[in-house]
Amino acid sequence: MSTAPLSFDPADFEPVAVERKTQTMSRPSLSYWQDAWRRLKANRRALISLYIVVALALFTLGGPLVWTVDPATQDLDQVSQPPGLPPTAVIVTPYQPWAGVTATLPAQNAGVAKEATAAIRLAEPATTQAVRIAWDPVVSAAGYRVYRNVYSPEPDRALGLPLAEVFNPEQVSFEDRLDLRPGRYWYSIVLLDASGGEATQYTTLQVEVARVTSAEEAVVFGWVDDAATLQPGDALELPYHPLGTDYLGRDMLARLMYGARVSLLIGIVAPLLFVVAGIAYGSAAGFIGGRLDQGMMRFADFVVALPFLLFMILFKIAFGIGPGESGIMPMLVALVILGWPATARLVRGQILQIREEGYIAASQLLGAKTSYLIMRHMIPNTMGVILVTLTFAVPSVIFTEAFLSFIGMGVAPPIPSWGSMCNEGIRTMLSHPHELIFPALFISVTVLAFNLLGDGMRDALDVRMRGRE
Amino acid sequence: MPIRSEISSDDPPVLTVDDLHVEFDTYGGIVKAVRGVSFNVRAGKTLAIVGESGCGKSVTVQSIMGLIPMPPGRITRGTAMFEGVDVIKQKIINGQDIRGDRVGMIFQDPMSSLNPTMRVGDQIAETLQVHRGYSHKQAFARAVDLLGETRIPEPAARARQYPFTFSGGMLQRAMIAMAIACEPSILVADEPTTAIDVTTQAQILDLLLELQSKTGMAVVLITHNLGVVARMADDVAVMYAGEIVEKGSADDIFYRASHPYTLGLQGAMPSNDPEREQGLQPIEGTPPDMFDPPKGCAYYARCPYAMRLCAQNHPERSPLNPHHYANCWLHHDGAPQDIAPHLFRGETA
Amino acid sequence: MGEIENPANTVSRTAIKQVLWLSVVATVGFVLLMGLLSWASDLTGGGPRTLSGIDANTGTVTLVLAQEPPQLDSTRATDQVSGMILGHVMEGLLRYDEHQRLEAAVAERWDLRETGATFWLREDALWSDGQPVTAHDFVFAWQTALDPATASEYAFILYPLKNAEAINTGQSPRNQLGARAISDRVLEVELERPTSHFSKLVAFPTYFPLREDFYRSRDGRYGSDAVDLLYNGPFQMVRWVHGAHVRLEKNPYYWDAERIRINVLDMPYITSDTTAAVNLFKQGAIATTGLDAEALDNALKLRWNIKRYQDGSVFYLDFNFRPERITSNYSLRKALELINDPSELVYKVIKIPGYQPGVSLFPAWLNGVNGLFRQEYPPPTTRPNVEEARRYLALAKQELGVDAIPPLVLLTGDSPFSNKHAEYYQNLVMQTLGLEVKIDKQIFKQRLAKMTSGDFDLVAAGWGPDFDDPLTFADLYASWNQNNRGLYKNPELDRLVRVAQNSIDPKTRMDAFGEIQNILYEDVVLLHNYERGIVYVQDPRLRGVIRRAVGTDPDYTNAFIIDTP
Amino acid sequence: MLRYTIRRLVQGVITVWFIATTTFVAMHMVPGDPLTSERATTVEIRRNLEERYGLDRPIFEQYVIYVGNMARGDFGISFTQQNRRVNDIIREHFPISATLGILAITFAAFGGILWGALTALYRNQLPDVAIMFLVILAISVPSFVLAALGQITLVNINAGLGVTVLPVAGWGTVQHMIVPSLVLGLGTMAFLTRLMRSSMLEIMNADFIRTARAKGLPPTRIFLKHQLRNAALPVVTVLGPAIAAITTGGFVVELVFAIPGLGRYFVQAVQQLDYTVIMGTTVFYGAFLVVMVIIVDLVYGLVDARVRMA
Repeated sequence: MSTAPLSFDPADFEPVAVERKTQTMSRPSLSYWQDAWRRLKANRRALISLYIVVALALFTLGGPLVWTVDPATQDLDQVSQPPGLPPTAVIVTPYQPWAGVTATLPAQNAGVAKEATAAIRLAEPATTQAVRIAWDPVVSAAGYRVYRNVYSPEPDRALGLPLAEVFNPEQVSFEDRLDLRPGRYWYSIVLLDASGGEATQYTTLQVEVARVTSAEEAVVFGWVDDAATLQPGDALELPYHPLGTDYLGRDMLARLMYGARVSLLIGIVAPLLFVVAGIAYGSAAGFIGGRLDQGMMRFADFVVALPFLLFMILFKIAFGIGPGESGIMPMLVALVILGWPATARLVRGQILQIREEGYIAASQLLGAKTSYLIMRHMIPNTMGVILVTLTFAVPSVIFTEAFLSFIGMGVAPPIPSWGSMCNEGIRTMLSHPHELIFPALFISVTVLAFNLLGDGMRDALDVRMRGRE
Repeated sequence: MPIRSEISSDDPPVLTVDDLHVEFDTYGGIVKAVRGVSFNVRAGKTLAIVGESGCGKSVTVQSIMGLIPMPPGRITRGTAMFEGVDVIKQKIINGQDIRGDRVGMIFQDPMSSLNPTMRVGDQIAETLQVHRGYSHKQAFARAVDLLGETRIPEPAARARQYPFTFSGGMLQRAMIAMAIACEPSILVADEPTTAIDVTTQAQILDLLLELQSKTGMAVVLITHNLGVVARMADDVAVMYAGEIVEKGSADDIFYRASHPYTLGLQGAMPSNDPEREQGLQPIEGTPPDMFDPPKGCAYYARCPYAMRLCAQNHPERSPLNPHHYANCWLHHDGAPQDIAPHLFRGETA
Repeated sequence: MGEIENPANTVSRTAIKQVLWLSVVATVGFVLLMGLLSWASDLTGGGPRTLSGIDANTGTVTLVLAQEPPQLDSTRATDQVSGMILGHVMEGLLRYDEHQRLEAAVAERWDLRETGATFWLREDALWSDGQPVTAHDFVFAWQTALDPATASEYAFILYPLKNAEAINTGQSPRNQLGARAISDRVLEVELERPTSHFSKLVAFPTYFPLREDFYRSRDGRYGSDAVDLLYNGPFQMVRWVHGAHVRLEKNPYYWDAERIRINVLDMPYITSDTTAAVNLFKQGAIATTGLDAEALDNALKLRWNIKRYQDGSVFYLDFNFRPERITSNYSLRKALELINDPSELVYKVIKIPGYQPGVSLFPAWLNGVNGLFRQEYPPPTTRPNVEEARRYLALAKQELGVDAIPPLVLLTGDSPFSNKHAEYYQNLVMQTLGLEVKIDKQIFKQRLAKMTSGDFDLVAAGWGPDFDDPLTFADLYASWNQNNRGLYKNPELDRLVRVAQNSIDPKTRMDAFGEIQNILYEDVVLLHNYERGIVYVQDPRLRGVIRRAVGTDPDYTNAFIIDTP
Repeated sequence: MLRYTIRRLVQGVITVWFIATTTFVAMHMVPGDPLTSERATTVEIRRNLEERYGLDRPIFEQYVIYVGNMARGDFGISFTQQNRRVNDIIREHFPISATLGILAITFAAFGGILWGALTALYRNQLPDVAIMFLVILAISVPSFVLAALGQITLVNINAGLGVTVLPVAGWGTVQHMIVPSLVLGLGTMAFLTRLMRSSMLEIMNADFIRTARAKGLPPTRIFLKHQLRNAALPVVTVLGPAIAAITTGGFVVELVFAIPGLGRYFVQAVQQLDYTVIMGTTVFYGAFLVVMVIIVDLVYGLVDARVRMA
């Protein structure tokens, strides 16, 4: 309140013919959907989800055009390779079977102590093709056992993997070709007595294995056009797998891209289908109520209780899916049948509550048809619960698809899907974590996008929230 | 319509609100809903706060009671002294939350103001259990009596039922029973009868009057219906665009209206006063947008007697008598006397 | 005046805040603590194993069972787990020692002749209820096994006995069987035809004894619970909680009890998940466990001593020889054989030590005339050769009169291992021959149904030995054998199988097996894959455990515990 | 209330009968049968087996016999599990799965409601975002991984402390139940958290909450008596089918923690086409589900009178 009296001249007091203009609204009036869209844009998290969805779409559709590696080709020299730079291999002649080394036993001299050990040596340079070791014969030995370890056996005689036993005393060599990877190995030889018992003494040889490949192999794998260009001794850079390779040496990035098609298609279409079905069924049951509601709900219980696996087999036959073909359609049908009852039950619960609200009665008085009532009034009010169900349906559908494909009722190999890649990755979770982490990461990102979008939409669509933002 | 008693002696005010400012952050900017409201409520008396919807009357009361979500709402200035304590800052007096105990409240839409999943009796008993430490049995019995006091038929049975089995009127009675459970010294009624048909409306208002006379509690009545004001109010404060533009006793406002907006309101109300021309004159235009409230008098855009200075200068408070004032330049000495004939300009003598 | 936070809100938030924050901090804290401890102890190399897997003073060995034993009625048992349990709680006329040589068991003396055998039972062979084991028990057991009403899948093991096949096919009553109890102690056996490997069959569970009165008293529920069984072996089953716990304790009535140095074989865990078993071993709760590829790296890191043995089974891809199937065309099969590289499969895809690249239907451990069969009759093999394979493919197209071979259907099971194996072959065939292979994955019973009806081009299959003689593999491709799912029909091979069945002269039999091996190679009847090896870890203080291809495996009857490794 | 329950039970019996019939028909339509074995058997033996299990009679006759037995509570004998009576299989293994399931659900419900309410209170602030990421991680990873990780952590802790804090696998004492039920309940807890958050947000600003505040009720009482009770309704509707799903879906956890639950019999039964075990487990699971749904509807009626009256 101004305290000092203002001095006015008389002119101030002339009446003013104020034209009767209505106050222009400084805030533009928005329709429900415009407001919803504006609020969705304003919601930072919803925006992030839109970016993720766009990125995923690009990755799925655009990806294979950029990264043109075929997801099915197997590179058995680079199995379960962690992500990293492409290794280089030295060209050598193709693998030839090795006759091994035999030695005539020296005359039996009693003086040699039973605990004598055999000196080991490399017969040829150690490569990923083969490691050929030989040792001096020991008279008292009835046989030899060869061990291999990736750690030094010292001090507690941890010899590692028993590769083979050699019982013919003349043969004093062994060729190891088991899953050889570039790096350091410790080979140990132990003497065996007649009954197969091991001596405690052992001799160890430390070996550095070099990565090699042959020109012929390069041609078969398509790394090079003709073998002539490669001479033994040249270095060849093997194909680059940015995200590493899986248990059969297939490129992870390519498999993630092709897997996205199946998983995103199933992961998005199936939940949408069965949530919509659930809403329709649930809201009808909830709204109509009475005997029909009871009947419909009992049918829902009936569907949930059926043995899902059994019916999957029947679906596959019903859809006439040949052996080894990808049955996307039967799987979609099965997933929808599996999914809708849960949503229906949830929506029905909400509708029972809303049915009592005043505005429903009011709208009925105005002659609203039931379908309009449900669509316009009831469903927007159950949007919160519906969106949560939708976002949770995505991962569960992806993993159900993986399970179905695993037992031969979904996607036929070699077509990958994120869920099946996850299942394969579990088996080597500790030794090759990247095979599980990448598919799981992509599934998480998809679920995250759906969650954020769900949240954003719930806030935007929920009129009550309108004034609160 | 019987007009309540004349202004009685100056009873000590139970609640004094001084210069209350409330703002809201919205996507469009800051809305200044209440711009410096001051009033006091006298024991045993009813103060009616009247104004068009959107003038800030509900916000005023609810913000004092701490019922608006903060954020987005904010009380930026002002105090509300109740029993020596500024309740805006401190709701707890000697360990008890004054709300529900010393101050009862009822709302506009009874249908949604009760918990749908709890019995009506339990919801009433709850207040007693919390504030008076009653056991559930004692509180429930008292709740049944309270329902009886608010004239609900077979209160014992009704107390055990759920809100959705009640009609609008009965729900409001239950709300009243809930609000007066602890014999509060103030009952705030935020448009209690708006959502109820006229006949029930009258019963609810009589109930409030009867309870007030019996318990001597002060009532703050928020309404936009002058008929309700005439029936209930001892004092009246007319609010427009977040400010009180005129305040006085019921007689002052009805017979000695001294602000063009109050006149406008009366014009928009049916009256059987023969000398008034018949037919209702609506007030042209719409209330100002509270985003950037007008610098001068908020009513300038719609005031038939607006003068040039009204646009830029906020009107001063012109007291007509110790209990009646109006914020309007027409009361200024320099203002012409010939316009606005019905405007009361104080006792000529 | 600053902004006044609405006191009401602060009050409502603080109270709930504390309650909810407490719950979140507690849960997240608990998880973090577990993760921290897990990480820290991982660093210290797994720390000391509380060795409860072996309890030296009570002589207890704790193990994990891969699955609940499906059938403990010895006349009807078929699978390996039931065979292992029965091998410990029952004993036949003879048994295998640790060097796979037959030694006396219930029979203390026996005489084998070309047309039959006589067994003299020992006095002190008793049942677990104290009554002696008599020759009648063996006669009753064998008759029951052959009785069509029992419908035992292993009845064919008893066919060497006189009239056995006739009884099993319902043509003659069960008492016509060529097995008679001359007295309680003497069992006379008459053979249908001279069978050289009969002695080896006698150690097989289907030949175990069965006491008639006890069997009848169980009215058809014999073998379904610990109380419904009678034991005459080194151990007896004292506790059997289905799906959860099997406990064997030393059988006091066993005649050779002092040889047994383990008192209790406790199996309180039943799971087929290798990782769970490895974790139990790491925890020290069990004495031994098998290892898969994942667990191998872990075992190396934890410096466990790892053991290996051949479980004696052979795995291969069977062709479908039904005329309407293109795999009946020799050139196509030859093309597929020329790109098949078992060593690449074993060394690069399976990657488990103990697995050997497949070269023959007859596994390496089989005995020949006097040495190993495969040393006396080395199997012919081909070196993978892609060009030649493509030539045969072109020849096949010409012979079939098609310009493109339709996709081949490879029928396989639904385990991760079979999945990887099938995908390897799918890619190999596509890369080398440009042929498309469709992988038809089926759950167990569907796969069997398709194998029987011939709804496949190739099927992943395998075979384990029933007895220690090449015949158990040799008759697989005989035209009358139902397990010949590809319906391969070769009169020469059938003749050779009959020769091996009927003669007892080792040289003639082994020559016949060698000849069969050549036919399978020349006619490309199957694509060799691998011979399966088992890799396992064992508590160093447990010694004398026998692992073998035929008979009870693992066998703890000779095991003993030493105090420090 | 009693009349309502009885009516529902009658409906339940009809539903279970439908389930049994459909499963029976589906089972026989699937190619292959329980008698085919790895090792092909002679025609003679196959005929005996069919006779013993009554498979030689026409389908309809088999059905009538089966339903007759089922009505007397006899589910027949298993084809694969050394002819154990299916009743025994269910009697011995179902309680274990049920205990695990109920423990998992209580953990999931308690955690879900608490965490859901917290994220609603702290909408769009740190706790809300943090918990959402945790939830997303929990559901984006197959349950097998969660079980395996849980077990490995347990093993390392026991090894680290040198004493067996919790057993790594097996069944018997309460300690055996803790980690498996935590792992089993994690997925459902994530779902309930989000569900609770969504319904809590809608309730938080309802008019009757404003009335409760106007009554000066202490915040915890408002939270428990008013907000929680209304927001929990959708959670209750989900609990029924969720309990049933967990009880049978525990196959992975039962495999990894070597728990003799009913889960493995479900999966093996279909793989082995073990007709009697399929029928027994499906009918029993159907009945259990129906009872669970009835209980949930009753509880729902208690919590929200509007539904009860409807």
